[in-house]
Amino acid sequence: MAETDLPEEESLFEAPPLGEQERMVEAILFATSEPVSIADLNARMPHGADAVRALEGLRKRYEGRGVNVVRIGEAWAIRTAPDLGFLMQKETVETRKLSRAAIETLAIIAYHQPVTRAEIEEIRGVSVSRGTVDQLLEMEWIKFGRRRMTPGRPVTYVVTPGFLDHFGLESARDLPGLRELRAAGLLDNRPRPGFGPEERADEDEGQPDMFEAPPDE
Amino acid sequence: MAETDLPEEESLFEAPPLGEQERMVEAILFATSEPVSIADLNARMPHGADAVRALEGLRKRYEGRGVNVVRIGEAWAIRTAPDLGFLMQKETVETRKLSRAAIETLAIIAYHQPVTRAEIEEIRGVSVSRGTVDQLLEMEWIKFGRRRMTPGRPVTYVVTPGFLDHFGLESARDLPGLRELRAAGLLDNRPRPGFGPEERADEDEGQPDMFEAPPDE
Amino acid sequence: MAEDMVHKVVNETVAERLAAEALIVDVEGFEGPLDLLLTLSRTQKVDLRQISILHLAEQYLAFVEQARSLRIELAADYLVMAAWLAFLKSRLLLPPEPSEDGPSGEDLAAHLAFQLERLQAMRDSAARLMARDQKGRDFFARGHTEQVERTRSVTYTATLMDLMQAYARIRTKDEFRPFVMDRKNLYTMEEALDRLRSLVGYAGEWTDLMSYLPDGWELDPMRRRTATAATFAASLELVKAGKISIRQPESFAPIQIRAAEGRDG
Repeated sequence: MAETDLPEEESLFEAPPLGEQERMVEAILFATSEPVSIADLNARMPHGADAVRALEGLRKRYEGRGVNVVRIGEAWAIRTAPDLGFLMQKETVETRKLSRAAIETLAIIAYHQPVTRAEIEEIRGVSVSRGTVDQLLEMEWIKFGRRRMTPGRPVTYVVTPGFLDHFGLESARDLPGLRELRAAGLLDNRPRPGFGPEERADEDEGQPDMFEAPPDE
Repeated sequence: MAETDLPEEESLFEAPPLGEQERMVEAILFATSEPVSIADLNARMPHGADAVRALEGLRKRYEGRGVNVVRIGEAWAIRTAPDLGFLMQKETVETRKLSRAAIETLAIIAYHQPVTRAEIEEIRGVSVSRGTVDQLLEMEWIKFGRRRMTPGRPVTYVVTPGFLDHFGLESARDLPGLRELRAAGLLDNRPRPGFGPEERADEDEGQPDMFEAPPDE
Repeated sequence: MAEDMVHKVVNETVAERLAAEALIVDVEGFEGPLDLLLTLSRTQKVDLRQISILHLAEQYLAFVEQARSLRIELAADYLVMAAWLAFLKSRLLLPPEPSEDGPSGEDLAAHLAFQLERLQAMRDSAARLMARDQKGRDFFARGHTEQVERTRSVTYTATLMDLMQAYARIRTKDEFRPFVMDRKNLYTMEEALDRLRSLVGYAGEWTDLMSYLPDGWELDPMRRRTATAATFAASLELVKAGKISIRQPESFAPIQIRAAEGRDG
């Protein structure tokens, strides 16, 4: 567009209003990964625009905000306000693989939910430590489901939306079934008979009463 | 995460003033290029902060500016104003040209989601190549949805938050012309006369081969 | 979309060329029979809702005929569609046989019209979608992203594959399973010793070892087994300590114990 090298006042094309120039500088500084020099700004903006004035206005506008317009050497950039640096610290966290006990417990809950602790132990063939369940609860991958309407009214566990989100599932029903696991070579034997999730809702060590069954979702 | 139901003023820790919360949200959104969910914002801000309210204020503040606060599904991001795209040639990344088949398939998934491959083929009247779907999956514009509760339990496809982000949509409900299409009945799954919705694949009275259900995946 | 299709001149003679021009010959340019039908329907120059399906069927059949005469090979699905349209045409033209059931010609025609309208609507929608402002072309994300500082907090993660493998492992019997005592059904030797010690002092006469099993444990086979083993082991322990005597009259006969003579037990 800017085909002429004429000085501003003689330009045939009128420069955009200052407010518009500020918007332009704002967008360029936002989208560019490196700080941008005045010369670069002027080159990218329409003919007649004045990056220095627009920058000055923009800098004032961002004073005291969560991000500021800052000068870095001969160039300009938008950066987080220094006092908010603490917000940028929490994010990275060390990730570790879940223990085998935890992943097995989680898998059983996902496939058999709602499931009681006694049922989990029956399926795993070993007892489930309190810590394993607590860890999964704390990660918000499992939560308490309805109590089973059987003697002792044991609590059940179900998976959470956070679990589905992590594993990219729309619902727990989308987990591959045993047949598909077998087809994928992950499973060889036939399931043990008599494993209906409802069939053995009886023995449980009685869940602590402090866990109230949450309303159904 | 606002884990308590206590009113703000009863919290042991006083939440920062709303203006301060706005600064925080502003800083976090500026620092990341991906949309940030409300839950993430609340998790990173001090206890008692209310990201939703802060976002509302921030969004207003950026109305008409060079960058805007936009909603993408359940998350939020800052994006440059679309009218300033011409300034950004430098930043433009050449995106792969999508084939006509891919574009149509994408549109069908967006407007009919969740939709099975057989339904896409029924609408287009041709079979959908594996490569087309793979390409859209790889671009992370579509993903697997719930399985359909019909015989064979076919997988369905839905669009992703990345799709919404790319096309500047708040949600799939904001697709252009969606309401009109629905009102015109063009999004109905209308079975062929004389064919129940389920038995379509086996009856064969003049049924062109191209409409046959593909093998399940 | 049909506009940018290549119109291929296939033949040399004027007559044939004229005939060819009446049709869009390049089948390669079509995405299936429905797409071809949609293109043909445009020649009727009416709204898709007003389209004459009968006329459209005739156009399609004429197209297929023409393609044949030009020795253009048509994919099978085009021929299947032709057969179906010929059937539809006959249904539309002939009065329905009273004995015949199944959908009427009108129903089938209406559905085809619906399919065409729906395909057109999706094409239009796709075009509108692609005409939207797009990220990286019309609007942009943050170019500079801030490194988030590393703080030591541990989060645990797992993949879907881990989950499925774990489940498959559990449901597979031949997998190694850590040895764990079944505590509820286990009677330990310590327990048996305690019990025997307190009871055996009263056993002046030979008594069956099995009578020393804890109450109730003799009913369940698994519990009886563990209680028997523990009690037997405990009895040997007490023999070793000189507290009791033990005997078995013959193989597989009941084992008997009694308090050792001359001892305080």
